[in-house]
Amino acid sequence: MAAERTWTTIESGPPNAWDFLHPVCQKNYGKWKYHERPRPGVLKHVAESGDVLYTVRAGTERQDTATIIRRFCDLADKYADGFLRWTVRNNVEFMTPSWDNVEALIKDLNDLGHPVGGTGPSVSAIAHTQGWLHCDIPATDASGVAKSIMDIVYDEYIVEEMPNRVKLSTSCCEINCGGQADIAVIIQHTRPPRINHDILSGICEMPSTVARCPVAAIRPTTVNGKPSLMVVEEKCICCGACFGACPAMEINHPDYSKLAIWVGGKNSNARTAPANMKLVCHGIPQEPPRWPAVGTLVKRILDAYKDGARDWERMGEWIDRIGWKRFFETTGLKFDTYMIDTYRHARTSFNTSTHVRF
Amino acid sequence: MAAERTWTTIESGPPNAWDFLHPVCQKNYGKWKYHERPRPGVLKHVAESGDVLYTVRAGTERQDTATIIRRFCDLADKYADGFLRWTVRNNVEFMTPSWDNVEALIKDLNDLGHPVGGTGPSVSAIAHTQGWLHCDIPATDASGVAKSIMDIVYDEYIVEEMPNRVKLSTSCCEINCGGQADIAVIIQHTRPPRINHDILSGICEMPSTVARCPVAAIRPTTVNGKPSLMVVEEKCICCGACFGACPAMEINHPDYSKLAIWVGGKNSNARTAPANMKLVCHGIPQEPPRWPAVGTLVKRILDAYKDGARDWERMGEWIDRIGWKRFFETTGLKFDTYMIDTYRHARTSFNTSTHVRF
Amino acid sequence: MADGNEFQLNPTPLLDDLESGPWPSFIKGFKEQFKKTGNTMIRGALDQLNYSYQTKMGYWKGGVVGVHGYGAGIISRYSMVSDLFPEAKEFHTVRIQPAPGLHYSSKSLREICDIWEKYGSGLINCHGQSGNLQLIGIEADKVQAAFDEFNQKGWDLGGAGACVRTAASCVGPARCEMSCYDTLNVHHKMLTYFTDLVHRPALPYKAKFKFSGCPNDCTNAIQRADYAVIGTWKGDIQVDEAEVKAFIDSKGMDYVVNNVVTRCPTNAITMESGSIKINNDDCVRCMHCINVMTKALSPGKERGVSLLCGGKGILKVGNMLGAMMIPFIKVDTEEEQEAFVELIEQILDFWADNALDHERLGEFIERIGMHAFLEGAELDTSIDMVTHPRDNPYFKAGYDHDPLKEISL
Amino acid sequence: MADGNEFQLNPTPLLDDLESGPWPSFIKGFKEQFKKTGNTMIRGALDQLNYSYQTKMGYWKGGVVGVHGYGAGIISRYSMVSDLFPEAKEFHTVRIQPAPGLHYSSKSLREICDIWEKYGSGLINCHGQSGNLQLIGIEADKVQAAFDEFNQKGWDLGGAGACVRTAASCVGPARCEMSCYDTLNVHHKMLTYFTDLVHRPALPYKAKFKFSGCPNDCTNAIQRADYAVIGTWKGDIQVDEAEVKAFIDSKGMDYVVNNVVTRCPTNAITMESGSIKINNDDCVRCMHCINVMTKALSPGKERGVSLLCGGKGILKVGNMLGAMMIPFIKVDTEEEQEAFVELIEQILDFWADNALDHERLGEFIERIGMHAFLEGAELDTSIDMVTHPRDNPYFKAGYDHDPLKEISL
Ligand code: SRM
Ligand code: SRM
Ligand code: SRM
Ligand code: SRM
Ligand code: SF4
Ligand code: SF4
Ligand code: SF4
Ligand code: SF4
Ligand code: SF4
Ligand code: SF4
Ligand code: SF4
Ligand code: SF4
Repeated sequence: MAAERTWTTIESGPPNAWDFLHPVCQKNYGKWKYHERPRPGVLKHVAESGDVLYTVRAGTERQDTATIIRRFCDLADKYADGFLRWTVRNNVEFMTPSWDNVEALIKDLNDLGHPVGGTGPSVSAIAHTQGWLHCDIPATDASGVAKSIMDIVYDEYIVEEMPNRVKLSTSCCEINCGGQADIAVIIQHTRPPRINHDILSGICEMPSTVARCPVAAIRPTTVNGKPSLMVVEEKCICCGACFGACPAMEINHPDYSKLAIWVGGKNSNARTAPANMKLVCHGIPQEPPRWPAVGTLVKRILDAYKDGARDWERMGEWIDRIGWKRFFETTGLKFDTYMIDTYRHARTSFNTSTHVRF
Repeated sequence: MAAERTWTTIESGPPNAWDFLHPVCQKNYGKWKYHERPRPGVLKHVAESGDVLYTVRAGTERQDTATIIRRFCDLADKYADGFLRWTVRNNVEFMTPSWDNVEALIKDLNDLGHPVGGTGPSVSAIAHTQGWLHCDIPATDASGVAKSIMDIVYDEYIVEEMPNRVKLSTSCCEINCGGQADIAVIIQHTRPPRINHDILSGICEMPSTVARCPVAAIRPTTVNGKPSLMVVEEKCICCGACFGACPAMEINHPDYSKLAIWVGGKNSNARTAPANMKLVCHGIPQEPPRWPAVGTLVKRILDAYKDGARDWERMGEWIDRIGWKRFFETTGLKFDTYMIDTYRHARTSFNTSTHVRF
Repeated sequence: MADGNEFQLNPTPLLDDLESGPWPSFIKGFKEQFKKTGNTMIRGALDQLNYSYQTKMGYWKGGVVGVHGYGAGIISRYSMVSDLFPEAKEFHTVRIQPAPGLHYSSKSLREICDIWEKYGSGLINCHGQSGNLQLIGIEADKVQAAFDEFNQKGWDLGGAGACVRTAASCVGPARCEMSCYDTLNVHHKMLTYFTDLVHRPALPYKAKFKFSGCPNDCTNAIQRADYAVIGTWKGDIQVDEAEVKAFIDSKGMDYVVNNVVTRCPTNAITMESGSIKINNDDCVRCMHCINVMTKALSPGKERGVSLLCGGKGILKVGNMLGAMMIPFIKVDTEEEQEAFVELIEQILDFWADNALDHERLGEFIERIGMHAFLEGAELDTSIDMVTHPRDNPYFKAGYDHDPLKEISL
Repeated sequence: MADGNEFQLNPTPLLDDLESGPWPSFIKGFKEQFKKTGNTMIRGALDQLNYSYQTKMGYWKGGVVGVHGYGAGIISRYSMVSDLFPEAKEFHTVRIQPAPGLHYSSKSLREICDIWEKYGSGLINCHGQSGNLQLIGIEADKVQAAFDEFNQKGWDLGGAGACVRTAASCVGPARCEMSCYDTLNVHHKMLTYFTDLVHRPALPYKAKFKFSGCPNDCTNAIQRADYAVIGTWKGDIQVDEAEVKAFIDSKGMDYVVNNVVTRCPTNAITMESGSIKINNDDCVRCMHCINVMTKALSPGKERGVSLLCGGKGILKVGNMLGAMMIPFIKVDTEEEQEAFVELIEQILDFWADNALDHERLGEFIERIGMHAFLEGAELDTSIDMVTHPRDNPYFKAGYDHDPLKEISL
């Protein structure tokens, strides 16, 4: 029994950001003029007032700890007037009007093992998900995959030598909490769920589970006299949606839950409209703790992009120009028939033109 | 009773084209080098051999007669060594190596009432369909609509003053035998079919008719004790597909079968991939014999295109550049909610970007 | 109604309106034809058409009319108002297959006109888009005799109904410098091979072929044909440097940037020190730069065709454009052409054996999925078939398929 | 298993491998935290994680844990192998809503760390993409006390389950010259307004907001939010002619043509006598030219936001990008912001009242059709909602709708 509560909840919602802003941000709020990047990992914003503000960006563990965060707080106090922020890619940022602070801060960050970079045309930190550390449906450990990939692409985080920004993500099930990215690594199940009939009737909201299946492959049945569910194997597309609804629909498998690589996702509206990423490699086996095949392939794709793309071309735009055929050629990946869409709007991905490259 | 047959059919298929080719075409077959357009309606093809061949193109009635065709034959004999051809847009073409023949031929054609033109960036002849003259399911007379439109755009056929080629079509039911075009005029039914129960059971292959409906709106029923069909009005999208399967599904209506205008269809692969045309005006009433509203609107669209497009931009490409909003503004047409797709792949037409014009 | 005078038309006030205006008038033509021949079927048709203009409704209904041994080629039309207009009680159409490219000699056309005036109305559609010479207006009992006479002169019927249809091809090598293969010849080969299927409706539904010599696609093949055969090339665009220079000099660099460089769909053309450079690897053979600079540029030397499958009209699914099925195949020699015809037959047979009634090739592919289609038609998978690989993870690969097998790690 | 020494880790050979390499190692971090605090839950979690690395399977299952009065905000996790690793038997997550833009003072972060070490594991995700500070690892019976202490310091729980979720916003006007509205302020207003729905799962399914200051969309809003609020502008791009000249002089015209002129998605930029001209009418506000020439060009002066609806992940339908719903609305003043919040509520309510269970906004719009959606949510139709009008004729207009009424003929 918990002790008597003495506090009455205040449903305060999100705190207001104002008090957490660096004073130079407050002063020039909404009055910025342009920015430059004096070196990788550092932004220089110039305000209409003439004020200059440097931002230093550094890579983090993402799965952080109080100890790590307190260290960042120390740096913020020392160099950034007590303020810091996280970016949408889990990088930490410190701001200061002083170039001297910038240099000292970079040194401290590096000494603590935090790379400074991720700005401009670099490979920024990977957006990843919970994995075996916390989620209830993961088929891999996104954090481990992410760490392994970042170790490999580290050199591209600390320089700005890519044609344009490169955004990576990894996700630990097909749901893809990690989101669309220039290159993404995601679980791809290859077999229908095995149904755990022993527990199903006890824990399953069967109608919801049936409704969750996008291809109507789940049907009610009776097993050992108890109501249960069955899967029509020919129909099932191994998406795992049912597993989220009911833990008895055991989709995860150490061998049959594989990894797949997707490329060309794009969220910004710069030049081309936002685009979903596309499947370019599947059937990659689970190889903890380092997932070497994934790392090799991601690196290979990055190298090909770096080598072949023009300035400002994002991954997908580069491929649009050179064509998917050349993409597969230069990366050594292999296009196969399963990569042709067969889902609801498949027809809209058919090449209904003679536009073709040889 | 037909007389005894004396002839045994030879299933010859299409005749071979070779014997019907102009001698200069035969000589330089596959060895052409480039072409120019010395004046509207005339092409000059130059062969690797140095040979020159002029082509004179003229507009026809499309619904021709033996008398008209014999007249063309006379001209072919006189100026084109006895050869002539039809283009995919029902224009007639005569070829000759002699410029003198070109000039004389043009004069003769004009005297006979045949405009010379349709080449290069002009408005070529309309592709149209059978209409009330011959088809069994038409809701308008495509030939009449076509003639009315061509009278209005005549001046643009005989010059080359458009930004790029303009292809028109008209069709007399939603099936659209006339095909995709820069501007198309097509029947748009606005009410579900009325079912002629008196004749239905006698003539209808009911299962096929039920299967023909794209939205499963047709159901078997019994009327006056006889098996018949019914239409679920809320579901029906007035497509008329059932009428093609069964004449008792009376979709045609003098008032409720309206005309609609579509723009931006493109078949060539030049620059952009081929594209389906889009609905820009519907609910235009039937007004034989001249369909004045249609003519006015088609002309207005053409004028706006002529005025606003850059060289080489086809209708759809022009609109892609200026945006649909501006298209509706400059043509005075009105975008309405029904023009937003609600059919199978509707989602793929949503604007999933911030790309927008004000 | 006829007023006794054979060569006198009835009043058709609404149609008469269509005699005016600068564009050639089909009503004028019909009247002229009637006045010349006195064929009352024309008068009947005009009367009924005028009635349609009054009531805004059509009055033809179909039936079954054919020629001996064939199941298709005649479109039958019976008037639903023959009590009002008995002269056009029957008004069937004979579809005659013309030569590829719609080339004619005046001699052959005169033959057609003569026979047609003898048995039919004398009214003729010279149809460009879909190919047939449509001879409209004949009575059922004259059809066989008319056909026999056409057939003796070397003409055959075209398609109608659930069969292979009359094809269309562009003028091609006969007169066009863009032409990447012999459209006329391949058209002829293909349709001759499938002649049996043109005449006998033994298919789930219609099957159309169109042949365009290059991606300009002057026959609208992608949109209007189940089988679109379109010329293309491998290798670099041929460049005449002197003509490039002449073009830039005469038009100016602004024009070249704004009309050529910026219009290339894949940015394959870049501006380099005041001239242009084509990066052929990126070129998708759209034809645009060649169209604009016709003297300076031309298609590459290694030529063949692309086959796109499944184009069709709006019915049931919305307009479908053909999808790339065979990106490149050579069709120059007899052997190559035969191999190509066989490939097509493979596709056609798989469709014919498995499609639903009234299901066009495009609908069939969409329903069963491209993967099953390629497997069934025994076609090789190619990345060119799609604009991009799938963007959803919703598939189950074959259990014996190991995607990593062919990738070196 | 613990070997008696509280501060001694068990062997985790597979995880240890992740301590090497240049990128910061979360395993190193976890171990350090354990060594510092001796919190055995960390050791248990590491042990279980190492076991997952061995077996390639996950071992957490959900349950129900919450705080008084709220229905959401805690993600509960129970170990399925607690017999093997009893130290991490319970491993729940507390989701704390940070300030918009993920701005913190060191003081506030220290407070969080202190409280979290007191009640929980000390492990923290500073989550950028989705917003929450995720405090991972706490036992159910400590959750309420931890929350109370956070709440006293001004922190509240974030969303989880079928409710409005914690939002994300870009740095916006605080530091970005592209920002077209006050992302931080509007984010704050919106989430404060919907606080009740954040805490109580009363919706068909989750609803996410993201706020990006301009079309660069640095929060990935279009893809990751049911409600994507993105800054934009009306009128002409602001041009500093001197800086344009400086840019061209320094980069050269080839660079400008190949990197600016040819990259504009609508050919809105043309080359004119050696300089560039922006044809603002054709500009779709993609940001590219502004991004490249950041000193010379900037967004126009009249600023507001676009709202795109229906972005979401892959589940069931494949990834959905948000679709344009309100092309332009001003959100500068209090009144404008309130009107905007009301509009959103209108949409949210219509969805909440009519969607199926587990149906996200995007799926809902697709199922009922845009037309029915606009009608139900009482939104104005705009051509900006689609990339083009429909290309099929398959609709039935309202019987009282006369499309010609508003067209002058
Ligand atoms: C800090 C951050 C926003 C925040 O509130 O956290 C941010 C900040 C800036 N972004 Fe961003 N972007 C940030 C995430 C993003 C994202 C989302 C993401 O990373 O997941 C995107 C969309 C990615 C996508 O399309 O998938 C994004 C797409 C852009 C773009 C468009 C790039 C393109 O051409 O496609 C620009 C414009 C540019 O690059 O010039 C941009 C430009 C900028 C500028 C230059 C804006 C400015 O003038 O200050 C900022 C400095 C960036 C730099 O790194 O050089 N930012 N930017 C985010 C840093 C993430 C990181 O740590 O790596
Ligand atoms: C923690 C987090 C992953 C991470 O480590 O980054 C996460 C974790 C989970 N997500 Fe997620 N999602 C997380 C961001 C996302 C995002 C990205 C975003 O919001 O920016 C998406 C894509 C956008 C979207 O909302 O669709 C996302 C799409 C999903 C989906 C698929 C929803 C869909 O309709 O496609 C599910 C499945 C579901 O809801 O049934 C899901 C479900 C889950 C659940 C609740 C799994 C479950 O059903 O039990 C995970 C709980 C993990 C855990 O134990 O903590 N999560 N999830 C992210 C939340 C952090 C936070 O709230 O601050
Ligand atoms: C004669 C004809 C082929 C035939 O076998 O009958 C033909 C002939 C030529 N076409 Fe075509 N096209 C012909 C129908 C078409 C069609 C189909 C149609 O009209 O229905 C198209 C596709 C239309 C579409 O996209 O919807 C077509 C799209 C083109 C194009 C691409 C135009 C574009 O930019 O989109 C070119 C290239 C050009 O314009 O430079 C072209 C170019 C040509 C050239 C210049 C090729 C050449 O070098 O000889 C020919 C002279 C054309 C002229 O009129 O200036 N032809 N051309 C057809 C004449 C039709 C007519 O009478 O008007
Ligand atoms: C005559 C012609 C219209 C014209 O005057 O131009 C025509 C006329 C008819 N078409 Fe067509 N179609 C004609 C070209 C087309 C084209 C264009 C083409 O082939 O280039 C198309 C679009 C391409 C396609 O095949 O889809 C076309 C798509 C249709 C369709 C829709 C098929 C679909 O799947 O979407 C139907 C309806 C059907 O088959 O059930 C149809 C049906 C018909 C029928 C047979 C109506 C019927 O079901 O009874 C019409 C007979 C009219 C008559 O009495 O002569 N017609 N029809 C064209 C044939 C001339 C010829 O064969 O030489
Ligand atoms: S991607 Fe799947 S497994 Fe990973 S956190 Fe999200 S829901 Fe959980
Ligand atoms: S894995 Fe997906 S397709 Fe298969 S049964 Fe489960 S929900 Fe249905
Ligand atoms: S468009 Fe319709 S009515 Fe006209 S010819 Fe074709 S099928 Fe007949
Ligand atoms: S008109 Fe179309 S939608 Fe309506 S019942 Fe007939 S086939 Fe079905
Ligand atoms: S399709 Fe190509 S080859 Fe054929 S006529 Fe047109 S431009 Fe010439
Ligand atoms: S043919 Fe088309 S794609 Fe190829 S270089 Fe020329 S314009 Fe570009
Ligand atoms: S979305 Fe726009 S305003 Fe916000 S940080 Fe990115 S570039 Fe700046
Ligand atoms: S913002 Fe984009 S669309 Fe507008 S002019 Fe610049 S590049 Fe073109």
